[in-house]
Amino acid sequence: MNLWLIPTIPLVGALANLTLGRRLPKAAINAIAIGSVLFSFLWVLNVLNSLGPLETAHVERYFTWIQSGPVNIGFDLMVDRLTAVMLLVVTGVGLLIHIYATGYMAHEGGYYRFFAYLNLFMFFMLILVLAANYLVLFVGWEGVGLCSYLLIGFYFLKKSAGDAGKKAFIVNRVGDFGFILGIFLILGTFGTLDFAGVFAKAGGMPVEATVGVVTTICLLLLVGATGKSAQVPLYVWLPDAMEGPTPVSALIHAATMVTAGVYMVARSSALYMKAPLAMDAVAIIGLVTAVLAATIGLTQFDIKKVYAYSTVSQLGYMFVGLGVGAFSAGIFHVVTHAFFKALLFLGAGSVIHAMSGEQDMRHMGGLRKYTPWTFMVLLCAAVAIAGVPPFAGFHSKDAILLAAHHKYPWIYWVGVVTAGMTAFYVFRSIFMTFFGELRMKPAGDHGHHGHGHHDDHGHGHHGTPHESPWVMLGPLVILALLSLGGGYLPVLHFLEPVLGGEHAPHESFLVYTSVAAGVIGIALAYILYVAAPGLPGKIAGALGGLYRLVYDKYRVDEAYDAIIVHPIRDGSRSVLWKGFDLGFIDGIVNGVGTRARGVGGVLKLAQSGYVRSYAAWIVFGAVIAIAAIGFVAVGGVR
Amino acid sequence: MPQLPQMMTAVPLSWYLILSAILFALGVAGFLLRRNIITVFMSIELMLNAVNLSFIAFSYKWGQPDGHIFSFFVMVVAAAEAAVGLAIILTVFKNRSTLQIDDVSTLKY
Amino acid sequence: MDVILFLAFATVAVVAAINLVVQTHPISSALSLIGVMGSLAVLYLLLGGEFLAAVQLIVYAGAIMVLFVFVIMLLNAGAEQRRGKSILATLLGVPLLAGFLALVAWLIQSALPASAPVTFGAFTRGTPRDIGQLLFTQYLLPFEVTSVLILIAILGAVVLARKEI
Amino acid sequence: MLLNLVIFLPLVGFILLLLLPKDSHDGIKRAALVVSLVVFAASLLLIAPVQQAPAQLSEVTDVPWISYPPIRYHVGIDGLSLWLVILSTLLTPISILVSWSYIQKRVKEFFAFLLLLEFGLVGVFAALDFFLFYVFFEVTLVPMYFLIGIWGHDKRIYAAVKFFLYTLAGSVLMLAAIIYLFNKSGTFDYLAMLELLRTGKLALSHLEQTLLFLAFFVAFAIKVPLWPLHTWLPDAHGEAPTAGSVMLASVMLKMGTYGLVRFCLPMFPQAARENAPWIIVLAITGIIYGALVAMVQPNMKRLVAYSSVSHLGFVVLGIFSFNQAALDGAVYQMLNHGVSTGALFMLVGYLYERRHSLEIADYGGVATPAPKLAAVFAVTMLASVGLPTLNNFIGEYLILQGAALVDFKWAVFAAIGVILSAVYMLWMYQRTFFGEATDELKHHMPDMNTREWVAIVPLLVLMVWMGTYTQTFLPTISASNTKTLEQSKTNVEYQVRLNAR
Amino acid sequence: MPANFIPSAAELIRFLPEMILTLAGVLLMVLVPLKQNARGLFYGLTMAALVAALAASVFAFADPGPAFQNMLLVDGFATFFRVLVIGVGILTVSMSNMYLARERAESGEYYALLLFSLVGQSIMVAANEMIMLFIGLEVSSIATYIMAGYLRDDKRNNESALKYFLLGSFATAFLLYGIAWIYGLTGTTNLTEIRTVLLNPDIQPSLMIIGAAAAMMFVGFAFKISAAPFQVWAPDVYQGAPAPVSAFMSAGPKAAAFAIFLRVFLTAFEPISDRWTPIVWISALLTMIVGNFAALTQSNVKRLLAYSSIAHAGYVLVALVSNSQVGTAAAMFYLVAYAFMNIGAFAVVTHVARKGEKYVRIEDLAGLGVRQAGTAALLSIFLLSLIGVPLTAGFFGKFYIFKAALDSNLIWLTVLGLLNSAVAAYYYLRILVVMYMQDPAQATENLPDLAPGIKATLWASAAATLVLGVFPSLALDFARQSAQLVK
Repeated sequence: MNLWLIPTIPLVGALANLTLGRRLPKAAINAIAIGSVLFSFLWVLNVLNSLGPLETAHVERYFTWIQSGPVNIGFDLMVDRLTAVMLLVVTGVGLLIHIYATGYMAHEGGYYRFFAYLNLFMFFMLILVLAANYLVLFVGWEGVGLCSYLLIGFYFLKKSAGDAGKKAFIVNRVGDFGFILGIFLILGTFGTLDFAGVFAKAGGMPVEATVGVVTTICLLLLVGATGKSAQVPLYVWLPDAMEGPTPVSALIHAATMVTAGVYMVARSSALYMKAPLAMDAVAIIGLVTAVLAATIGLTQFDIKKVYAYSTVSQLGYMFVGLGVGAFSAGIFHVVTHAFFKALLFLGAGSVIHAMSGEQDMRHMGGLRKYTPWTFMVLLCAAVAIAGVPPFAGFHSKDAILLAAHHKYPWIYWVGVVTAGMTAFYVFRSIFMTFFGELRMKPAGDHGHHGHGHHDDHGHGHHGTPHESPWVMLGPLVILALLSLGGGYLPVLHFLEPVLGGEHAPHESFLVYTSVAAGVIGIALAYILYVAAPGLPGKIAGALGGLYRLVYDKYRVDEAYDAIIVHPIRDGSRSVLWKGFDLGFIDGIVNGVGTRARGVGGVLKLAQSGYVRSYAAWIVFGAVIAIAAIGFVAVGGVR
Repeated sequence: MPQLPQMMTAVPLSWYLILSAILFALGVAGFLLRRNIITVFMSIELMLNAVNLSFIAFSYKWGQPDGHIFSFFVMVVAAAEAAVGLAIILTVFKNRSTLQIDDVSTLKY
Repeated sequence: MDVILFLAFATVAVVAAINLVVQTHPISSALSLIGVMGSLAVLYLLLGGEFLAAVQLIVYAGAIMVLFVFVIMLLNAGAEQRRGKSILATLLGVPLLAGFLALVAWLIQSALPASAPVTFGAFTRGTPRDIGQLLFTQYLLPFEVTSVLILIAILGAVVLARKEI
Repeated sequence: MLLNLVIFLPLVGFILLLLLPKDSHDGIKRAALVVSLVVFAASLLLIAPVQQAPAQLSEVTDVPWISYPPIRYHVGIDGLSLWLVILSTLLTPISILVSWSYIQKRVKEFFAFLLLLEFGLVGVFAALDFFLFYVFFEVTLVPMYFLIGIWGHDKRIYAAVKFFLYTLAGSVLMLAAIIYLFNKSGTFDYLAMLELLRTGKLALSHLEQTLLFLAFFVAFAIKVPLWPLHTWLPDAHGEAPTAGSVMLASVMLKMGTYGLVRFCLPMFPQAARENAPWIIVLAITGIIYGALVAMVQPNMKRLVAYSSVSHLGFVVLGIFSFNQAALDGAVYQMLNHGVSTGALFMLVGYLYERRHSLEIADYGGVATPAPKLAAVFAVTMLASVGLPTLNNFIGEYLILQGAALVDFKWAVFAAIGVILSAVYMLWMYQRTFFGEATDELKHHMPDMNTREWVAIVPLLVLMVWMGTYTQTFLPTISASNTKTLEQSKTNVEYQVRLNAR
Repeated sequence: MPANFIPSAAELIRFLPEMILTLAGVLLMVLVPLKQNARGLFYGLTMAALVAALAASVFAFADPGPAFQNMLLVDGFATFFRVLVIGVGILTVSMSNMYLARERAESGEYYALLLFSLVGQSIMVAANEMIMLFIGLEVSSIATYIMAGYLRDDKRNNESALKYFLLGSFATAFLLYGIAWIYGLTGTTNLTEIRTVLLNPDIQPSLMIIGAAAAMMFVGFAFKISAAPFQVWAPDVYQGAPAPVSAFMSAGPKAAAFAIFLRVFLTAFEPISDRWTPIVWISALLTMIVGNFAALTQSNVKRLLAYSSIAHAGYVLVALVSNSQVGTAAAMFYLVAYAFMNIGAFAVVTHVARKGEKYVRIEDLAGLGVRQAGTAALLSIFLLSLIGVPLTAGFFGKFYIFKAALDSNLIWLTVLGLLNSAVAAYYYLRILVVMYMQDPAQATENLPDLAPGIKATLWASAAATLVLGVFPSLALDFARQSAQLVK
C-alpha cells in the first residue's frame, strides 16, 4: 500500500526547496510545496479508499531500526481508523493552509525556507500519526517540535521570535522527558513498543497486576502530552509561539501539532482504560487548562493571543473528553477544532494582512465594510466555536460535555461556564474588529509597533485596510463551510469501535444549558463591545488587581523564571562552574603543582653552596646509615 | 680487659683501633670546623692516617701483611691526591686570591 | 714497656691531632699533622710494620707534608679570620662528631672483646722484603696501576698549575 | 596484514613529512591528505572481514616483539574496535582539511604530528597486548601535547601541560597494574590472560582484583573524562586548535571508554560490578553537571567541551549498566559523539577562522551573512541534542533504555541531561546565529567554502545514516558486546566460586 | 703465596682494554709537548684508542675469567660496563673536540685524563678485590677532579673541582675505613671470600660491625652515585664543570660506581641484605624525591640536569633494593639508556651554551624549535626519554626497574617511584615548552650550526635512545645473562 509515500513526498518537497529553493522562482516553490502536500492528500484518499472500512489496522513494516538485546524496534507504519481521521485532517487542513500561505507570505523574505519548513512539518506530522510503535511516534513527536521551533523562530532577526522558538522547544523537551521515560517503562513492562503488541499484552494482563506500573506509564505519557498539547503546567510556550507567521499558528499551533498529545493519549486508550487514576489526572488537567486559558482569553487585546489562549482552552476541552473516557469525542473535537480554529487564525491573519501588520484589536474596528469576506468567514468560525447549534463546535463540544456529565457532573458545569467564556471572548474579538468605526492609528506610524517583519506587508497601500487576495480567501471559504457543516461528519461512530470508551446517553436538558451558556456569552460580548463600548474599561477598573493579574496571564512565566530558570542558571555559573570546577578541583590540581614547587624550594636549601655544610650532610648520613645498618637489625622493609 | 702484669707487656689491639677511630673522628671534625682550605685538606690526610693505623693493626690481628700493602697503596693515593689537590687549591687561589673555604660558594641552590 | 710507648705516642698523636683541629693558622696545623704522622710511625713499628714506618716518615711526613708546607708558604696563607661561618656545619658538626666517636669506640670494644694483645716483635712479616715480594706477585696489578695514578697526578699538576704560555 | 598497513602507514607518512622541505606548505598538506585518505580507504576494507565474525578477532597479527619480558606485537580488531579504528582514520583527513588554512606557522610539524597521532590512536584500538596497548596509549600523548601547546590559543601552555600531567598521572597507575598482572600471570597478552582468568589458572584475590580494577579505571576515567576528573578537558579543548579539538574529542576520549569496555569489564568483572553503583553515580552527576556548566559557558569551545563531559557520562552509564542494550548504546554513542562533537568543533573552528574569537558574545546574527553555515550548524546541534533520525538519539535511547531496564531511577536522572542539552545548545545557537548582525560581523563572515563543505559533509551524512539505518553498524557492535558481557559473566561466576572456596 | 705470579697471556688479554687506554694516554702525554695543540691528531689518536679498547673488551669476553690472582674478574657484568663506559668515553670525546676548540683549551691533556679515568673505571667494573676496587675508584676520581676544573681560569670550574675534590676525598676516607673494618673482621679483601665468610656460621663475625662497615662503604658509594643524603655535591659540581665533563661524570663514573656498588652489595654483602635493604630503600626514595622536586624550581639547565641525574640514580637504587638478578639487569639496562639520553641532553646544552657557557638558562632555549628545528627535535627525544615516554629507551629502563621492584613486592616503592616520574615529567616538559612554545628572546646572538663532533654524538645518542626504545632486547638480553653476579 506504500504508506511511506504519504510522509516521504512532503519530505522530498522540503529537501528540494531547502537545497534549490534559493534559486527557484516563487511559482516553482509553490508548485513543489503545494504539490507535495496535495499528493499526499490524494494518496491518503487513495489508501483509505482501497483499505475499505478498516475493521483492523493495516501495518506496513519497512526495516529494522534498532535491534539490540531486548530492544527490537522496526520502522513500521500503520493505518487504522484513528490514523485515518488524523491523516485526513492533517493533509486536508494542511493543504488549505499551504495554499493560503502562498498568498500570505508572498512578500516575505526566506520564502523558500518557510515552505521547506512547512513541508518538513508535514513529513514529521504524518510520521507521527502513521507510526506503528511508540518510538517511531516519538520521531514524529520530536520532529514536529523541531519544525515548530524553526517556524516560530522564522523571523530570527527578532530576539522575541528566537526566544519564543527556544522556549517552545525546551518546554516540549520537558514534556518529552516524561514521554521517553514512559516509553522505557513500556518496553520494560511489555517487552515491545508496537502498539498492537503493547495493547494486546495490556489487555491480557489482569488490572490489579499491572495497575501500578500502567498508571505510572500513563502519567508519564501524560507529561509528554501536556508538553506538546500545551496543557497546564507546560502550556506557557504556546501563546509565545504566536511570534511565528500566522499560517504557522494556524497549522501547527491550532490545527495539527498541538493535538498530537490528544492523539497520543487516544492512541494509548487501551492503557489509560486500565489506569483510572491517570484518566482522572487527564480530565483534571484538561479542565484546569480550559478554565485558566479561557479567563486569560477574556482580557487580551492582541487578536492572535486571544485565539492562542482559546486554542489552549479548547485543547483542555479535548483532554477533558479523553479523561472522562470519551476518546472518540475528544478526537471529534480535534477535527472540528481543526476547522474553526484554523479558520479563526487564518481569518485573523487576513485581518492583520488587511491592517498591514496591526495585531492590536484596540486599533481595529469597523472592518466589515473593508473586508466583508474575512468578516463573513470569521463569523462562521465564531458561531462554530461558540457552540451554536447546528454548527461544528456544537456537536463535538456537546459530546464531550455529555460524557463528562455522565462521569463527573461537576466537570460538566465547569465546562459549561468555560463554554460561555469561550463564546464571549471570541465574539469580543469579532465585535472589536469588525464593528464600531476604524480606530486605526495614522499611517506610517504602525511600523513602530506591530511587528517589524510585517513592514514589507504595508508596501504600496498604507492607509485604508484592504481585502485579502483570493488565494487567501479561497481556503477560508472552504474552512468556513467545514466549520459550519463539519459537525455532521460521522467521526464518532467511525471511531468508537476502535477507541472504546462508554457512550453517554443524550440528555437534551444538558444540551440546552450549554447552548444557553454560549448564547449568553455572545450577548454579553455584544453589550460590552457594541452597545456600550465604555463599559469594559469600567469593569476592568472595578476588578482592579484581579483584572491586571489575569491580563498578565497570572504571571506564570515570571514565576517560572524566578523559581526555575534563574536559580539553575546562576547556580550553575557561580556554584558549579566558578566554585567547584575552577575553585575546588583546579584549586587542588594547581595546588599540588605549587606545593611541589614549594617542597622543591625547601629541599634545594640543603644546597647552601658551603663545602662544610655538605660535609656535615655526609657525616649526618653516615651516622644514620651506620646506626641503621649496624644496630637496627630490621627484618627488611619490603 | 687483660690483667695488670700482661698489661705491662702487651697492649690490647682494640686500643689501637680506638685510637685510629679517635684520629678519624678528629679528622672529620677538622674538616667540618676549619675554614682554611689547606687545613681542611690536611684533615683528610689525618683521616687517611687513621685508616692506615687500622689496616696495620688488623693485619697484625690476622698475622698477614695484606693490611700493610693496603695502607701502602693508601699512601700512594694520598700522595697523588696531595699533588692534584694542592694544584686545584692553587688555581682557586689564583682566581679568587682567598683560601677561605666559605668564600668558594658561588654555586648554590 | 709497650704500654708506655703506646700510651705516650698515642697521646702525642691525639694531642697533635686536636691541635691540628683547633689551630687557626695552617702552618701550625701542618706541623701538628707531621707530629701525628711521626708518632703513628712509631706505633707502626710497635705493630711490626717496619717498612711502613719508614715509608710513613719518608714519603708522608717527608715528601707530602713538605709539599703542603711549601704551598702554604707560596700562598702565604694567614690565620683564618672568623667570618662567613656556616651555621649548619657548626650546629651539626660537633654533636655528630661526639656521637660518631662514642658509637665507634663502643662498637670496637664490643667487636673485639678478646683480641690478641699486641706485643712488639710478634709480627715479623712487615719487613721490606715481605712487602716487596707481595707487591710484585700477589699485588702486581694494583702496583702497576698506581703508576697510572702518579701519571695522573703529574698531568693534573701540569694542567692546573702551569702558567699560560 | 591490512590492519598493519592501517597502523603503520600513518607512521610512514609521519617520517615522510619530516623529510619534506620545510616551506613547501602545499606539498606537505597534500602529502598528508593523500596518506590519510589512503589509510582511510584501507581501513574501510577491514569492514568485510569483521562482519564475517564480529565477535571474533579478525586481521590478527601476533609476532614476538621483545624477548624478555615476553611482549608480543599482537593486534586485531573485532566489532568493538573496528568502528573506532575507522572513526580515527576518517577524522584524520577531515582534521587535515580543516587545518588547511587554519595553520599558518610551522605547517610541517603540525601535519606530521597529526599523522603520528593517527598512528597512536589506531594502535590503541588494535592492540591486544597490554604492554602494546600502554605504549600506544602513551604515544598519543606526545603529538597531542604539541598540537595544543604550539598551535593553541592564549592559555595553551597551561592547557598542554595540564593535559599531559593529568593523563600521565593516571596511566602510570595503569602501568603498575599491568606489570603486576604480568608478574601474576607471566603474560602480557590480553587473550591469554582472559583465558587464564576463565580457566582459573590466574586467580586474583578480591582485594587484588579491586585494586587492579581501580588502577585501570582511574587511568581510563581521566581520559574519558569522568566527573570529577574532567577539569583538564575544558582547558585542553578551549586552547587547542580546531584539528586538535576534533581529534581529542572525537577519538582520544574514546580511548578511555574503549579501555573500560575492552579491559575493565572482562578482566575484573566482579570488581566492575561491585563498583558499578558509585561509578554510575559519578556518571550521572557528570551528565547533569556537564550540561549545567556548559549552559553558562561564555566560550563556545568550552561549552562544547563540557557538553562532551555530559555525553561521555552517558557512555559510562551505559557501560556500567551491564546490559546488552545499554552497552551497545554506549559503544554506539562513542561513535555518535565522535561524529557530532567533532563536527561541532569543526564548525566552531570555521567561525573562529572568520571572526577570530570564541566568545559567544562576539557573535550574533551569523545566520544572515552565512545561512549555509547556520544550517549545517543547526543540523549538527540537533544531532548533538539527540533529535530522533539523527545519530545521538539512537545511542542515548539505547543507553537510557538499557539503564531503565536495570534500574529505572538511573534513567530518570540521566534523562534530565537530555533536557538540559537542548537548553545549552539552543541558547548558544540563538546567541550566535540569530538576531541582527553587526556590519563588521557581516563583513567578516563569508559563507562556507568548498573545502569546508567537503570536510563537513561526510559527518553530516553519517549523522543521518547512523540515526536512521543503524543496521550498518549496530549488529557488529552488538555481537562483540554480547561476547564481552558473556566473558564478564563467566568470569564472575568463576570468581564467585573462587571466593566461595 | 701463589706459585706462578707471571701473568699468563689469557690474563693479559683480559686486561687488554686498560693497557690500550693507558698506552694511548701515555703516548698523548709524550706527544703534547712535541706537537703544540695538534687537535686533529690527538682527537684521532684518542678515538682510535677508544675504539680499540672497545674491541678489546669485547674480545676479552671471548675467554672470561679471573686475572692477576683474582684481582680482576672479567665476566659478562664487567664486560657490559666496560663497553658502557668506553662507549660513554667515545661520545664524550666526540663532543668535547669542538668544546675544547671553542674554549681555546689544550686538548691533549684533556684526552689523556679522559683515557686514564676510563682506565680507572674499567678496572673498577672488573674489580674482584677491595684493593683493586679502591685504586680503580681513585684513578677514575682523581682524573675526573682535574677534568672538572679543566678550564683553570674559569671560576665555576675551580669551584666545581675544589668541591668535588674535597668532598670526594672525604667520602673516600669513609669508604676506606669501611674496607679496613671489613678486612679486620673477615681477614680478606676478596669479595667472594668475604661472602663465604659471611655465609659461614662458624667463623661468622659480629654482623653488627660488619653492618657498620658496610654502612661506611655505602657512604662512599652513595656519594659517588649521588644518592641522598650524599647528593649535595652533585648539583654544584655538574653546574660548575665544563658541560662535556658534566655529561661524562653523570654517565661514565656514575655507571662504574653503580657497577661496584652492585657487585659489592649483591655479592659480598648479599648475606646481610636484610640489614642494608631498608636504608637503601629509604635512600632510594629520598633520592628520587630530592632530585625531582628540587629540579622543579631550577632555571639553569645544567643544574636542572644535575638534579635530574640525582633522581635517576634514585630509580636505579630501586633496582638495587629489589636485590635480584632481574633487578640487576634492570639497573644495567637503565644505566645504558640513561647514559645515552643524558649525554645527548648535555651535548645540546654544550652546543647552545656557546663560548664561555654564557647561555645555560632555560630561557636561552626559547624558540629553539624555530631557530634550529633539528637540534630541538633531538633534545625533545632525549627529554621524552628522560620522562619515560614509550618507544624511548628511558621508558623501558623505568619499566624494567619497576617490574623488578614489583617482582620483589616493593609495591609502595614502585607506586611512589611512578608518581615521582610523573612529577619529573613537569620540569622536562618545561624545557619542551620553552623550546617550542615560547618565542626566542631578543638579543640572543645567532646560534652556530652543529659542529660535526657534537652532531655525531647527538645522532648516535638519539639513534640509540630510539632503537633501545623499540628493541630493548638488544641490550637487555646480554644484561640478563651477565646479571648473575654470584655463580
